[in-house]
Amino acid sequence: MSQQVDVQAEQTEQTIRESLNQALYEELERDDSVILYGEDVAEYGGLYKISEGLYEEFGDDRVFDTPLAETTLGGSAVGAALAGARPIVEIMYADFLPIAGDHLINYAAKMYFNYGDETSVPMVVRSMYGTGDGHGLHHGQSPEAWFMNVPGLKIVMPSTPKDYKGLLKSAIRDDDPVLFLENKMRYGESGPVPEEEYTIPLCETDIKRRGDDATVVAIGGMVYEALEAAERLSDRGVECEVVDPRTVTPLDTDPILESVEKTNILVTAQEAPTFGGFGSEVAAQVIDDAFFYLDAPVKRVGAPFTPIPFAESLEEAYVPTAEDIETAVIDAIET
Amino acid sequence: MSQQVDVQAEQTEQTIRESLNQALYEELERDDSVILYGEDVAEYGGLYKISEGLYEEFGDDRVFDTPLAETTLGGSAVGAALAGARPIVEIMYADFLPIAGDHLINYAAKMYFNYGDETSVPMVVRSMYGTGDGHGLHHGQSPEAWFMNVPGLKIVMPSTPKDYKGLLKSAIRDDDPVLFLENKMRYGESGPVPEEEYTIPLCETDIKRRGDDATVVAIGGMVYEALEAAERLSDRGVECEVVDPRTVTPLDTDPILESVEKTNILVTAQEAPTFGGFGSEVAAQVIDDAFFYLDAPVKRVGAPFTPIPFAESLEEAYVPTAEDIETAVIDAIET
Amino acid sequence: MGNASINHRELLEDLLLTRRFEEKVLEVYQDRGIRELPHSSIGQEAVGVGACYPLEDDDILVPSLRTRAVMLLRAPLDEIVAGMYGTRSGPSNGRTTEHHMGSSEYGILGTTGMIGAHLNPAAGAALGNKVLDNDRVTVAFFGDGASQRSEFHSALNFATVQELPVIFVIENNHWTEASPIEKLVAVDDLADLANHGLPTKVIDGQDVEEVVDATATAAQRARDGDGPTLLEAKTYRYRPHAETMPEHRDEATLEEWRDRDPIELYRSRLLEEDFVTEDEIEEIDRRLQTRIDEAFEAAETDELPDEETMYHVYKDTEIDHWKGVVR
Amino acid sequence: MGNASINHRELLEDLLLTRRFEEKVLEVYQDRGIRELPHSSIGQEAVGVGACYPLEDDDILVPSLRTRAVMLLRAPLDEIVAGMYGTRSGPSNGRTTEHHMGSSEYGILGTTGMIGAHLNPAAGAALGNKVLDNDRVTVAFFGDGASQRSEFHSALNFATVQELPVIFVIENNHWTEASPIEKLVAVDDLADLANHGLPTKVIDGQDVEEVVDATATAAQRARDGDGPTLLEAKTYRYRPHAETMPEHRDEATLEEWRDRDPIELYRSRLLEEDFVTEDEIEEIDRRLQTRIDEAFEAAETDELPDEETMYHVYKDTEIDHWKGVVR
Ligand SMILES: Cc1ncc(C[n+]2csc(CCOP(=O)(O)OP(=O)(O)O)c2C)c(N)n1
Ligand SMILES: Cc1ncc(C[n+]2csc(CCOP(=O)(O)OP(=O)(O)O)c2C)c(N)n1
Ligand SMILES: [Mg+2]
Ligand SMILES: [Mg+2]
Repeated sequence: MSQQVDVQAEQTEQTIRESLNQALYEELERDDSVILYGEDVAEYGGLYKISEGLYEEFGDDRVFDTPLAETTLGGSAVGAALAGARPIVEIMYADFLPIAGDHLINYAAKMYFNYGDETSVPMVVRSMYGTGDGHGLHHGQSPEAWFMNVPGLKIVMPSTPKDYKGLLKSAIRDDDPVLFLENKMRYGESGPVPEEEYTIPLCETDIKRRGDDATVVAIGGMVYEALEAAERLSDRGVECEVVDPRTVTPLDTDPILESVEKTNILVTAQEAPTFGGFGSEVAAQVIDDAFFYLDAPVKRVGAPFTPIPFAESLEEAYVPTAEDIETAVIDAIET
Repeated sequence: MSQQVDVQAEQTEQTIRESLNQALYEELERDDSVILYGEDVAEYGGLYKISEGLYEEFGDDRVFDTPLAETTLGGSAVGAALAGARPIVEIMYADFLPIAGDHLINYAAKMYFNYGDETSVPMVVRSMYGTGDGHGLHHGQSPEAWFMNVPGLKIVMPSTPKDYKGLLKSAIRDDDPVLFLENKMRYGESGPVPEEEYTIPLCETDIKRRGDDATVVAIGGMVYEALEAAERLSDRGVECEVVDPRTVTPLDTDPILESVEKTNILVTAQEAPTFGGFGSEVAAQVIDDAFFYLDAPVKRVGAPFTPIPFAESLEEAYVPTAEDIETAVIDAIET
Repeated sequence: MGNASINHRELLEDLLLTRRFEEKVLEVYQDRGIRELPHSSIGQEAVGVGACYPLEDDDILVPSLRTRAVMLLRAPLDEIVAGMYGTRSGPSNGRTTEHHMGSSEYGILGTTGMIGAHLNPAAGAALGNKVLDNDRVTVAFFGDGASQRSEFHSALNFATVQELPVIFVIENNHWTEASPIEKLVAVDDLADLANHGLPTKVIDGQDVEEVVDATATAAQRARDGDGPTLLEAKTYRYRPHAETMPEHRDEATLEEWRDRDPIELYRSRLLEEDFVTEDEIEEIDRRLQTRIDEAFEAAETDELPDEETMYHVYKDTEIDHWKGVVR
Repeated sequence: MGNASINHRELLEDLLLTRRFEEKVLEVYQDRGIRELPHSSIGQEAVGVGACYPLEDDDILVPSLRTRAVMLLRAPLDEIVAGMYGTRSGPSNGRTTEHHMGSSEYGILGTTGMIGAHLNPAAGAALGNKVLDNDRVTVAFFGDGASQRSEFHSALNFATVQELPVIFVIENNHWTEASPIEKLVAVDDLADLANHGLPTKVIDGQDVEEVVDATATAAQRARDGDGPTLLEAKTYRYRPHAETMPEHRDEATLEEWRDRDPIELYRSRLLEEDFVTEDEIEEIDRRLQTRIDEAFEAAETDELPDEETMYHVYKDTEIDHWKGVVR
């Protein structure tokens, strides 16, 4: 629930796309060592237009296009960050992150540990995930679990326009390497964003909705689904607490535990396949630290253990929705 | 508990190194489409001598050295497998797997799904993990969690010489892509291996020790630690059931659930950092499917959330041991 | 392949098939949408068509996102269109797209959405065929963009030192998505980037017979056991990178390339040299158009796949798709 | 750097320091073991020494596993040896090895155990310095093995198109672990693999002044804003890849290289040209030996780090290292 900004402050309605663009603009303006680069991020403004206008504003020393080479994006960002700059690189689709995986897992994540003089790796990798647009197997996977078991990385998956902006600004200022994951299905989602400058700290779990009957821990795009499920369940007399960790690693667990201690019911929700995913970690922590508060099995909502299918009918069956969360909560409560 | 081989059959004492070498030999001999390649696997016999003598026996069409390029190892194996060969590639240290990550996650894992004519990817990637030899940050990480959330891959992590041999032979014959992870700290470990030819099926959880008081699910090298812990606990009157899934994905969960239903206590053990690891998935499944059988919090044993440190004192503090498992079991029982 | 052995009409028909197909895709997409976002190959047809021409039916093709000709010359039209619609008659019954379909039956190596990720697998397929001791050649197509990927280097090196029967064909259309190639590399010919000791050749990608010849020579070399070849075909696409993206390229340059349209060039040459008559071409065109129209009609009425279709992830182990192994 | 500006004695001393140090490592390792497995640079000292010589103190060095000279010329001896022993006075207090240590203070970019993974980070460091608008040059060292990695291609291309102030130095010692380079690439000069439009030069890695000159020219080019250079220094290692591995290379070839020992070559040249006397060299040697011996003695009695040292993973967020964030 911590926000750096006065809740009474003026807010305007903005899309996630706009709030991200503004965050980039403000940070490029604030700090000369911030640079933004990637494939078609400059002249074209980014495939999804998140960086539109920034090249024109800051010039090609600060915002530039690169060859098609994700190893270069990941690798060069590590070097630039170690040298003292604050690179933001866009690796277009998160599905491509494994191409830069060695630099993320073995380089970026380990250099603060490796150096002895407080040198760290203040880089941000922006990348898109999100299923539901018929892009098929390789343009929509949720990659967080591939990098969750990597000490040294931070993984941020915001949900609302306000969180996206505040968290991206914090990620850029953060001294550690941050994987900043944007849900491409939600870029058009709009919501109130403070007019005044603000940041939202990384590694702080937020409660998006209060409720006493069940805890739903949802990440990224699934927060909207969880909120929708909560509304429907409310009609049936079940009040869900929707918990949004926002940062996946390092995870701020206490608010999750506190919520479960109150509701005694836990459901997790993610877009990635359930097996080996974020929800499993949340469940495992709760079963260790809040075992005696749990009244029912923990239900995890996620995709089935298959690649993302292309056909519309399959994709629909694949992507987890509010309905799945609703069913999981009812299941847990009725056990 | 399933073994393809008559328990009465003749057995000889062999090290894991020997049993792996034999498995490779037998499969290269059995099937002309099996090939083995990697960095220094042929003339030198593999950095840890697992493939010693095979190049001499089968010639450089079947066993050959390659340039230093893990993307080529991963990528070419996918292509060779799709073309109908059965490539085994050695990616020396599992820490290097992210270099081939795109080919494993996005190519190998998805081609059976992608093809419509039953073409699949019968490749095996052999790779070493295992901490404790002072090799530092990048030569001993346990990579299973990086690939657990990838539908389509199989991940095999054997423990005993007999399992190593039987499972490697099955992996080579398997039609799906298999990540075969070898614990380099255990190559010298010896145990009985049947003299007759045998295989051990993938995706079958094995019970390594029977016990009624607590279930310890351990993978790879940690199975030995779990067995040691079980011996010590037995002296204190606590009988542990040591469960060895052997295959991490797809996981054979039922024997785990059955064990917990009997013992009502679960501890998991892995070498990788606990957060986001294999143990979390096991805990999450148990908390969903055997919730009402659990008497106590699930304790997960693993490394702390740091890179592998170099100094001896740090490495010792880092690697999970029998003692940690013992403590975890006592903790759980006494809760 | 000497000119003598080229069946000019057949080659023209291959070109026309690809062009008419791509035109139909655009028409339908603009009219009512197609589930698979079109990445049109119009303008570059001669590269795929020419390279496929001298090959054997069981040679392995590894197309880029844009090598539509490979699909059209190898797979049934109905399946291709169904693949774009994501219906049950498509490749893998709708699990995957037409862009990345793979089929051992058609000799098409499956690819992924990662540009350039297929270069090492292509070398690997060649390795596989060498091991299996057949005389198949593998041909990989990829763009100027893919040539910037790290892998370009390791795939070529591996193929060269292992003397693999593989041909690498750069479809240099001078643009990597929205960026011109001049901004992304500092050399004129991409073939020069690859100095690994394998033969390289820059060819005119608008001249279908030049592509046929170069590929035929490379294929012979591969079959003779002499290893890989790299071809760089200079070409251009008439459409934006994908149909959702605006056109922002220089109109004059586009016009220059249009003046050397690969289909028009070949058509007029064949007419001039009396290999074919206007009437014959019209007849071919009509026939092609009918086949294409029928394929689209079939796809429009084809059904969507059932959920069960999706659970096709492991060949050797049955699993319960939410958790683990079925016992 | 004209010959005039080389301080020959200093350069000889740098060579001797590296050689004596590596000899000591071997001696101690064979006698009683060292926690960090030695990968000896004996025989190739002139590459690292020569390349470092013309640089400024704040230029960024990115060593390979084997570029011992970089460490010795930049970091305190005590810290280096402690780094090999894994004691608390080592780099990052024992968390990491000497092989991969990084330090902004010493201008050494940290590396990983992945051969060749530092090429793009080196380009990135140059990018960072360009953005920060200082005139630092980055110099990356890597072996023939690393030149086979995919990344070699993308790092050079990126550095070239971005005109980054970076120098890539191949330490071609003709062996990639246990495999000879002839088996792994099909060209004679590795510099030829990299045809990206940047200047490349093959140099004699046994001739320290040739290395100095080539690096000086490249550094000037970088500082002038003209972009990267690739140098390939031909050299050889006298020891097996690592001290645990057997020697299996041809003895005659090894002898040929020993005949052109970089330290001996330079030493005799300086003696011949009267830049230095035997006595002076002996005195330098004695001084170096004492320093080295003292560093090893210090490490032998240095303490191991406390467990707390390990929990140094995030700079900006405190976490409970077993589970999550500390609140
Ligand atoms: C690894 C990877 N990086 C980026 C992309 C996004 N992308 C798709 S097509 C494309 C351009 C490819 O250019 P080129 O290889 O020249 O092929 P062309 O589209 O011109 O046929 C890019 C950048 C991708 N799909 N995969
Ligand atoms: C990515 C990667 N692959 C393989 C290895 C194992 N390995 C360590 S050193 C080495 C050889 C490196 O050869 P080269 O680059 O020529 O350097 P040299 O040892 O000759 O100095 C290999 C294969 C590694 N550490 N990293
Ligand atoms: Mg292109
Ligand atoms: Mg070498």
